[in-house]
Amino acid sequence: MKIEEIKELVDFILSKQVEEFEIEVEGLRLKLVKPKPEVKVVEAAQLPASQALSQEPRKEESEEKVHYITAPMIGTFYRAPDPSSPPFVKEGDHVNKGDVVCIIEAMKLMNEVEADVSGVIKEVLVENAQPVEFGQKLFAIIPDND
Amino acid sequence: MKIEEIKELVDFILSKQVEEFEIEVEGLRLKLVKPKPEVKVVEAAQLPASQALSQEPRKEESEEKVHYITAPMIGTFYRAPDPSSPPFVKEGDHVNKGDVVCIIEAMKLMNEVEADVSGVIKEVLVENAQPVEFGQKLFAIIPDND
Amino acid sequence: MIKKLLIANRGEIALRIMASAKELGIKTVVVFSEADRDSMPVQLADEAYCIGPAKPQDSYLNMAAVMSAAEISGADAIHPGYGFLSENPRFAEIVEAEGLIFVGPSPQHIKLMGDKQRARRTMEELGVPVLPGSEGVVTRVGEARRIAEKIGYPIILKAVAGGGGRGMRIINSPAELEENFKTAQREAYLAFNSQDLYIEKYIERAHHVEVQIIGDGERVIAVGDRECSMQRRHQKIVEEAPSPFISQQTREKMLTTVERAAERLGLRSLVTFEFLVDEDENFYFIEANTRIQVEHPITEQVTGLDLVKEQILIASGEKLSFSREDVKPFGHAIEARINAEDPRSFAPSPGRIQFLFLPGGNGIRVDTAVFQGYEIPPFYDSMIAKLIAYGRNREEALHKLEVALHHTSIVGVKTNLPLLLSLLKSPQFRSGNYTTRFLEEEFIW
Amino acid sequence: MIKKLLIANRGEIALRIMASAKELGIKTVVVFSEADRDSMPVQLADEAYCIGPAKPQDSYLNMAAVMSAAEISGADAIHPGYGFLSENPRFAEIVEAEGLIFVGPSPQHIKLMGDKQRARRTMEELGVPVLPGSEGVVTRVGEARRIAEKIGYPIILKAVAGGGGRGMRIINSPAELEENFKTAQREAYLAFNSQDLYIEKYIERAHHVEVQIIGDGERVIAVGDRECSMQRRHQKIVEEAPSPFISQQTREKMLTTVERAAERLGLRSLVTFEFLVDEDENFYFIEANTRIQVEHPITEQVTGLDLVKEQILIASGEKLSFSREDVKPFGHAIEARINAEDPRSFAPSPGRIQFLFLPGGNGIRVDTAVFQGYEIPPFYDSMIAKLIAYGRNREEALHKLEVALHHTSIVGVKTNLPLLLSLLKSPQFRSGNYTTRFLEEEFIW
Repeated sequence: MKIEEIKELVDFILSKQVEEFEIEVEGLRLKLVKPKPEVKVVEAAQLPASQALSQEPRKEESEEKVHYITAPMIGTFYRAPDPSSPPFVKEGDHVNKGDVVCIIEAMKLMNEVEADVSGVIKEVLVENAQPVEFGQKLFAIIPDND
Repeated sequence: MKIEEIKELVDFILSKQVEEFEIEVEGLRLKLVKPKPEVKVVEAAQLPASQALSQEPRKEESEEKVHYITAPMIGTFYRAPDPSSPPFVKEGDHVNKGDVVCIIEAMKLMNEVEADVSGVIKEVLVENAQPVEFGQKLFAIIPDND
Repeated sequence: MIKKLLIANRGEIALRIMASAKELGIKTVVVFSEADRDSMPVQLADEAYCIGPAKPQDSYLNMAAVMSAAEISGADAIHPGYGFLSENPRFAEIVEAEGLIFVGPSPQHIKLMGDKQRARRTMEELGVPVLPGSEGVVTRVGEARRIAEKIGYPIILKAVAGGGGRGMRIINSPAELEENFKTAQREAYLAFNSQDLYIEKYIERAHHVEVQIIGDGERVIAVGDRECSMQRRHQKIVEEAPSPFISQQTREKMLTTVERAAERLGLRSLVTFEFLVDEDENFYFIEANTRIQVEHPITEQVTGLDLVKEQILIASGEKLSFSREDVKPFGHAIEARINAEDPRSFAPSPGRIQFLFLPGGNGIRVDTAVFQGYEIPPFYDSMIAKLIAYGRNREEALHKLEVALHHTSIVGVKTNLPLLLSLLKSPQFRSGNYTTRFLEEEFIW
Repeated sequence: MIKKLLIANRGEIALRIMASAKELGIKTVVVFSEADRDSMPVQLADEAYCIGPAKPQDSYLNMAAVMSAAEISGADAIHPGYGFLSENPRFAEIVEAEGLIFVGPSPQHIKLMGDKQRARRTMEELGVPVLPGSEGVVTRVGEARRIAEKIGYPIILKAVAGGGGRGMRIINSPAELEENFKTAQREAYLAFNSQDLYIEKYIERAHHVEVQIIGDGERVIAVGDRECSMQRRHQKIVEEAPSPFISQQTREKMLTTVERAAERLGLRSLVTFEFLVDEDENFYFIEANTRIQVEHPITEQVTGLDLVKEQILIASGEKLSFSREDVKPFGHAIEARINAEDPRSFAPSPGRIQFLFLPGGNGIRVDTAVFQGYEIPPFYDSMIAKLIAYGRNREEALHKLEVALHHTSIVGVKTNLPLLLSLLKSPQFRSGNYTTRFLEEEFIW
């Protein structure tokens, strides 16, 4: 195992809800103990429920500031105004605040969703024509530095 | 085992209701402990019950080492062998291990209770002729320094 | 048969409906607000969709969002529970227009019962006694005076668009009428955007007794009555089935009268007819609720029926599974509503439940969705659990409820448990003869 | 009437007894071991006394300590619950000798039923069918062979001092008898300090059906039957009332037979008569339990009776409060015992409950003393809750129980919930025709 791989593994473990981690594999022995958080105590009682309930992927935010455009309503997510058109935005595109980034169809009404910040689309988080809940993350966007 | 496989395994375990995980198989040993913020919480949750339940006075123990002689059975506590006799011990008395310090009457049987350490009686915690529970503190005693 | 039921509600009633649906092999979908993400209904449903922020207007009252969730999930029916959209005829219409089943009466019936004056006239035409009063809207004080003289004081001025106890004014004399009529009109306009008033005879010592019916559109069965006089600001707090006040004769008369009228209307689903009963056991229709009631469990306990299950079956197009003769109420049931509120000031007490123990055992039923560690959100009703006690007679039910309340432990939020215990101990409650004024005006603790 | 009742037990049954006592206005005292200091019975009783360390021998089985607590508290009666001292005739004698009321049958009856061979003979004399077998103790293999030839193989060798499924050996042929007789004697001696054996006909496909009686010393009423064939190592796990296997005719015959015999014996309090029922519905008495049973709630649900309350009233000297005609069982009830154990290995799983949600609503009764944060001690039985579902028929009860199990959430310890859910889904359980061998030998999941 190369040092890069070890770093990757350590980063990976640190990004998880893990308190202690030990591994021995192919000549590697690694032990990792995270400091114990103190603040979260109150939330903890809810923990079993929350864990089971959470329907959003627990994506780990990297160092760079990421902003999410979320669904303003429940409905079906469309990346383009109609099936034959290209998507409003794709990864790597720069959008300005107010640009339409997708459509959410609800009750046969097409609702345009606008970017609420300017920046570069880092990731499109929902597949085209998929249902989305209220508040669901649709796009990860790296805001411009002002 | 590749790092991707390790990651997959870790993710899998974390997705489960697992608190601790250890495996040793074909050259791999892996241990993983999830954070347990519950510890405090659960105790806090129990607190109302415990508070309500606790039947012993929450005496503040002072710095000096205090030992308690507790009731070895449920019954009625008597400080003297009979109503006309003086008490076996009183506050300030020195007792040796094995000295009879009181009687507990249960089912018409008189059970002598002996000191389980040598020392000075600091406080008699129960009134004469009062019922005592199993394990209830009867005498506070400051053990001799050996 | 319904295949997938969307439950457009939260809390204990969402779980209650879910249980009956699952029992029938129906898949369940719940919609939830952001405040309810960690709730039991969300955890226990087959599917759950967040439909908006915590505020009811933005989520549980947001028809478009509920309908979108129905579309996305492929639900073929919607159960509205109680409150929220349950008595909104427009919502029922939309549901049906989208080709889905609305678990409730027809939109027309919801609309009819929603218009208090029209409901009153219709019931009168169908032979159900209503309070003496004006034929319709009263616009001038002179007209009001003539009606008041005919029916006798005290009277009550009611806003046509009011309801649930709001927009009412009690008048004891011609002088008071003169003084209050215009003010009442103005108030009604400000509160409900309509100054229309009507007049009813006011009964000073009234019992609130209601009759539960279930209909399949053809046949209607009145399954029993409930005493709901224990209330504060028109919020019921303790309910009993059957009413300990009315005689068997009055009971039979009420049930038959309601059953006949409801059948002539062709009512479907669960509907509750609320009555005022005076001290001579004369009963007068006030209004009808076209939805499952909070207090439905006490009727279930004395009849052995599962009202929600029947309601879903009927919505699926089935006919009533039982006959009038199958309903043989036995024993007595009392429900106590446990609210997270200050028992003296009645101020809501949202927050986290730090310790919870709920009672069980012989004769005890608990309907709740809360758990230890649950954060009661401040956006909704303060009711967190219903304790229902059943006994072979009223005395037994009362004692069982009292013990059950003693064996209930809720730490972390204030609750009305002390009030409930005091109420149960009061001689007037024990006597079974208490009016709607008891809790607010007579009870001292 | 009893004024102060000491409950010499723990867990759910302590709470269950406490509720009935409080309902009758009786003060309650519990005794507890050091391991149970933070338990709900201790918190909810009027008085609570620690009587010893965690180990049952030192606390709940310590007669002197229990009697001391009774003396100190001034209790005038003791309820032993089930297990622990409940079927110890010596304890019942001591209680009565001290001038206190023992809530149970007379010490003589407890003693009679504790001697399995004597109980069997007595029942036979009273006209209750028992399994063909030896008249008394069989000491030699030759005698055993003659009896076996008369009643036919397979037979079962039982230790007179055994019980609860221990000290038994099934014999299929004369050769096996020859081979096993002495070994069985030796084993009996090692296990129970007595080598006495007796012989019974062995029924290969047997149902375990029991009859609940209640008597006041003069009159006895058989209040119903229960199917308890779903068991593992003689530990029941799911029980139903009434038995789905036996016909109404057999039921009536069993109840009448038991009722008559129990009345001739002059039985007092609650007693359960256990039977083996073969495939042709022949029933044979095995033993009688002289205490409240774990599964008593299913009988309560279908009859509307409160058995513990009746038991306390009878102990207080009252006569039965109802007649044979008042007992009109209706509907069906099923109980599932939730155990803190590994569902595969059945290894107990003590520990702290980190999250708990128990179901409620229509038809669901929960009997438990646990709560979120509770530490299940390793010293006692692993049963932590009983879920009881009631329906108008078996189908409905079964579906309600299934939903209730789905709506149960216990985190922190292993439980048998997965096993219970699989069992309920199995075609054989659904059919209602399963024998005592089903769970151990036939059920695959």
